[in-house]
Amino acid sequence: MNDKYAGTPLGERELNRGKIFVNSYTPKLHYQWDTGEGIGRYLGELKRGRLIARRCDGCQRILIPPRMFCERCFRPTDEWIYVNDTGKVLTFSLCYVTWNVRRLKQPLIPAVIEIDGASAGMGILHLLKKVPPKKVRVGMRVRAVWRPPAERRGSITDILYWRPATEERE
Amino acid sequence: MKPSARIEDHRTWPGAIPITSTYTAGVAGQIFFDALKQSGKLIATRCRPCKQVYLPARLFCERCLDALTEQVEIKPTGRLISYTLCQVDRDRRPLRRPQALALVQLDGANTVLLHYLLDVTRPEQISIGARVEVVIKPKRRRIGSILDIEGFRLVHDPEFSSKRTPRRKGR
Amino acid sequence: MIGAGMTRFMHRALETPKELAWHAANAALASSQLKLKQIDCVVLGTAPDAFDGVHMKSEYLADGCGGRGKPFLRCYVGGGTGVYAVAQAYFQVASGMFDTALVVCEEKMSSCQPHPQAAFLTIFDPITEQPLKPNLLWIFALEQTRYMETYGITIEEIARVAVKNKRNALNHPAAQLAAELTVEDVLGSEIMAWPVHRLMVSPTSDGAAAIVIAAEEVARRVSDKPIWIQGIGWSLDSAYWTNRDLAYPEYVEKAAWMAYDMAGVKEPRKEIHFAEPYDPFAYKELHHLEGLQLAPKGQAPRLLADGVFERDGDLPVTPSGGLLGVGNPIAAAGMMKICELFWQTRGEAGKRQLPGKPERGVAQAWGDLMQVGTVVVMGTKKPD
Amino acid sequence: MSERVAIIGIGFVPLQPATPRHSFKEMVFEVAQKAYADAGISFEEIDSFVTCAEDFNEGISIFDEYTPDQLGCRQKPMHTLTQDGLHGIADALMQIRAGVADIVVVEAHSKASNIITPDWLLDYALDPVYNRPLGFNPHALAALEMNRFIDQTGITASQCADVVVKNRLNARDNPLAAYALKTNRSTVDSSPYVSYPLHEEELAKYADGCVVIVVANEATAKKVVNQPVWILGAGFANDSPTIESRCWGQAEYARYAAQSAFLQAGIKSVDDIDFFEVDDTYAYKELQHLIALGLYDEPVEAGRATESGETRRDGKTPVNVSGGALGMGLPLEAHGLYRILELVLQVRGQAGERQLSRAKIGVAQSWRGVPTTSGAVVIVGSEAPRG
Repeated sequence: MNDKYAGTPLGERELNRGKIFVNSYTPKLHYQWDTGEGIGRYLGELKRGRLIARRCDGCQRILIPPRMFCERCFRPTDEWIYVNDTGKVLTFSLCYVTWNVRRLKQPLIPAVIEIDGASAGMGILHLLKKVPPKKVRVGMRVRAVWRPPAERRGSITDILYWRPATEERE
Repeated sequence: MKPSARIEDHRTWPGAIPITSTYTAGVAGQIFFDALKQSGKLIATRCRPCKQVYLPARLFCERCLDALTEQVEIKPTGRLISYTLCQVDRDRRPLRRPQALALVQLDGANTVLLHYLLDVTRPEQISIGARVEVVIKPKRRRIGSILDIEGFRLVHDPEFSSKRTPRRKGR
Repeated sequence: MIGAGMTRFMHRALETPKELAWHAANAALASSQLKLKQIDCVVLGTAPDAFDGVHMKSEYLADGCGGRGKPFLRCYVGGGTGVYAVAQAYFQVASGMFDTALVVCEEKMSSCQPHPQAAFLTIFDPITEQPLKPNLLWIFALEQTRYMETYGITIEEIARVAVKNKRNALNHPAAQLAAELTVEDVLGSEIMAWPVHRLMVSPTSDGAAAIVIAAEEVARRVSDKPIWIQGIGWSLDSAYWTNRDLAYPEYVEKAAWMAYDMAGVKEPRKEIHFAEPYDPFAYKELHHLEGLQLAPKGQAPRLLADGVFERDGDLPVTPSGGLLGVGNPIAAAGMMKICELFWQTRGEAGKRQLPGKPERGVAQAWGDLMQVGTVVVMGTKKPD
Repeated sequence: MSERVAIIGIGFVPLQPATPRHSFKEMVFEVAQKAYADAGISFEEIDSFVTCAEDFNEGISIFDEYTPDQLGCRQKPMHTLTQDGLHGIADALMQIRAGVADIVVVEAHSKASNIITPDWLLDYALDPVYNRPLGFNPHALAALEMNRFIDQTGITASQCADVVVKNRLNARDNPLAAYALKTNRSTVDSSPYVSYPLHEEELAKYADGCVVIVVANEATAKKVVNQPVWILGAGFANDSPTIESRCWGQAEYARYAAQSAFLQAGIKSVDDIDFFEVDDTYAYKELQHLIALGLYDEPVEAGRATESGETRRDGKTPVNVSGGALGMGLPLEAHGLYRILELVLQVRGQAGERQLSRAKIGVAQSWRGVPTTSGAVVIVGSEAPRG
C-alpha cells in the first residue's frame, strides 16, 4: 500500500530544523499590459467619474465592462453608452482573509453589482462599505463612492467603494 | 503610474506576479546535497539497464522510469563539453566582466554539470575538450546548495594540448 | 483505461515536482503492466505555473512524466485540467495516431509563498479586478451566495457535503484531510468568506496522479479488465463572469451532455451508478451534481439530506473522499477522481469499494473563473 | 485509413514590435473574424477551439479563462495547450481524426511587447534547484549549445551569420515582417556578443501578432471556397528537458517530431519537399533544425548550403522565405503558426512578391526556445494525401 501511494510529507518542524535543503526565489515577472480600446476608454471615463458601457445591436445588450466585440453575437459592438453609478447587489461575501491569507477582524465585502443602465445581469466586481455586514442583502441598492477628482488615476479603484443607496447623501 | 488628464494616456496598465517560490531539493536532492555539504563528495545514481550514471543523483531514470537506488561517487575531474562567455545580465545590461559558464562531463558520469568556469575571461584561454576539475567551497561555507560548488577550473593537461591546438571561433 | 496510480496528497512534500510526477507515472505503469518503451505518447495536466514556481513548467516536468524522446503535450483548462487530460489522451489514441498514452497530472502548491492562495490573485483580470486585491475565496463565496439565494438553500445543507466527503476519505490511504466530523463541527470552524467556513474548503496540496490508456486491441491484449472511456465532454463559458448568473453552471451541463451523448446515456440519473463531481468547496459538489443532470436544479441539497449520495445510497457521490477529504493538488485532484472511477468499476477500491458492483461512473472537474466543465464517463462496457 | 484533414481558413495580422492600440482580446477577435471569413464559415459551425498560450507570457495565471470570448466559443469545447501553435495544429488533427470534431480552430498570439522582463521569465523556467541559483542570462544556454554545435559539426560562426543575412533579406518581401533589413555577414559578425559565440544580431527579436487557423475534415474542406491545404503529417516531441542529460549540439526533439511527421505523410525523401519554414530563434538553430529534418548527409553541409545560397528563395531548397523569426519577429506561441501561415500562403499562391514557383509541399517546424527541448513539425501539401 505504501508503495502505491508514495510521498514524503514535511512538517514545519522538519523544515525549520535545517536538515531539509530549500531555496527561495522571487521571480521578476513584470508587465505593462495594453488595455486596448474598450478598457482604455473605461479607465479614462472612471477618471472623469463616470461608468461607460458598450451596446451590441445584435443582441441589444448593454455590456459592462465594455468590450469592442460581443461574445454572444461574435460581432463588433456598436456604441458607447454612459451608465449610472448606482446598482443592485447580485451576490456578495463577507471575507475575513486578505489575498495573501492574512486574517481580518472586519470583513471585506466583495460583491457583484448590477449596474443601472446596463442590461440585466451585467455586473462588475467591487467592494461594499459603510454597511454593517449583517445588513448586506442580495438585491440591495447601492451607489458608488468616488475618489476626489484630483486623486483619480484612471483605475477601477477610482471608485473607492459602494454604499447603500437608501442612506442619506454624504 | 502617474496621474494624467487624457483618456488616451490610459493605454497600458502595469503589474507583476507577486509571488516567491520556495523549493525543496527533493528526495534525490537531499542525498546529493547532504554528501556535498558534509563531505564535499559528488553523488550520482546509476541505471544499469540503460547504462546511465546521473549526476547529480536522481530518484528515477528518465529513459525507463525505473527507480534508481545504486549510488556512485563521482571524481571531481572531467572534460569540457561546451562553454560560453556571457556578456549581459538578466536585464540585458552589459556585465563589467563576462560570466564564463561551462558544461562539464565528469569522469564516470553520462551527464553534464552546468557551472561557472573560473579564471576565464577570453575564449582564447579555453577550448572544448579541455580537462577541468571541480572546485568545492570550504566546508564552513557550504549550505547544501549547488553554489557549494565554486565552479570548474582548467587543469594542465599536456596530452590534450599537444593533440589539439585551441581554435578561435568567430572573431 | 488499463492502469492508474497516485501519490499521497500532502500539505508539503519533500519530493520535487518531477519526483511527484514520476511516482504517479511509475505507479500507473506498474498498474497497467506496461513499460515506458511501450508508451507512445505522454499527456501532462497541471495547473498554474505560479504554484510549482517554474515558467513553462510543462517543459520542466517532461522527464518526470516519461516524456523524454516522446510526443508530449500539456493541456490546460485551469482546475478542469485533471479530468480534461483524459479527453486529450482519448483523442490522441482514438485518432489512430497513438496506441497507448500515459497521462500524468501533478501539482506542487506548497512551493508558492507567502501562501499558495496568493497565486490566485493573478488569475483575475489584471486591469479591472486585480486592483481590488481579490482572492480565490471571493469567487466561491459569491457563487455560493448566489446559489443559496436563488434556491433557498441553507448553510447546514451545504455543510453536509464536507461531513460526507471527509468521512469517505477515512478509507483512502492517500488522503490528507480525512476526518469524522459533524455538521456542527463544520459550521463551528471559522468563517473564511461568508458563507464559506474553513472546513468547507479543500486544502492546498502537493501530489500527483496518473493513468494509462490504450487503443482497444492493445487494451484487450494487456489487460483482462480494461475500463472503457465511454464519453468525454468539455465546455468553457465566457470570461465575463460578473455578467453571468452564477446560480447554475450551464457550461457543466453542456460538457455533461457532450459526454453522455457520446456514451449513449439518455437518462443520467438512472444510467450513472456513481459520481465523482468536483468538490473544492462543499457547495460545488451540489452545484455540479445539478449541472451533471444528476439532481434537478436546486434539489441536490435535499437529495443529500435524504441519503441518496451516501456510499450506500442510490447514487453514491464522491466515494473517494474528494478534494475536501483526499486533498486538492489541482490537476492531480481531478485525475484522482478518474483513478477512483477506475478502481471502483474494477472492484479494486479496497475499503472504499461501493456495494452493488457499479458499472458506470462519471467524473467531473471545473475551473477558471467559474467557467470550465470537464466530464468523463467510464464503465465496464465498451461503448458502441 | 485516416481521415483527411485540411486547413480551410487563415487569419493574421502583420508582426510588429509593439501593438499599443489593441488589447490581446481585440487583436484576436479581429484575426478570428478574418479567419472565419476566409474559411467561409460562421463561428457557430465550429466544434472545438484550441489556444496555445503560457501563463507567464500573458502575465495572467490560468490564462485559459480569457480565451473564449474573442473566438466566439462561449460554452463550447475549448482548451489551451501550453505549447507552440504547431502543437495546436497536431491537436486539431487528432480531434478531427478521433471523430470528436469536424471543424477545429487553432489560435495563438503574442503580446511580447507587454513583457517588461523577458529574460527574467526565461530565468524562471530554469530548474530551480540545480541551474537557476547560478544567476545567469538564459540566452547563455543557447550560446553553450551553439558552441557545442559548431565544434561538433565544423560549421562556422560566419555561416550562422549568413542565416541572419538571408532571413532578414527575405523579410523585405514580406509585408507581415517586423524586422526586414538589408545586412551583411560582417555587420552580424561585428555586433556585440550576448554570450560568446552568440552575437546580438543572431537573436530573433520579439514581436506582437496573432494567427488563427481553421482546420476541418474532408467533407467540410470540399465545401469551402478557398483551396484547402492538406495536412499530410504532424509530429511533436520532447528531448529530456534536464540541462544535465539532454542532448547538446543536436536537436533531438526536432528529429523525433520530423520522423513521425514524415512517416505519416508517407514522404521518404526530403527531396519531395519544396520548401521549409523552420525555427530560427537563434541563427544557428535554423541550421541545426535543417540537419534534424534530415536535409544533409553530413551536418557540415548545412553551413555550406547556406553560404552558397542553396537555402535562399531562388536556391534549390528555400528555407524561411517568409523571413523566419529573425526577419519577421518572434511571436511567442504564435511562432509556429506564422511558419505554417507562410506554407498556406505559398501553397495557395498568395505569397505576393515572395511567391515560390514551386510550392506544393512544405514543412513547418517550431521550437519553444530556451531552456526547452520541445518542438513540432507539420507537413502540408496542395494535394490531398492518399488514403
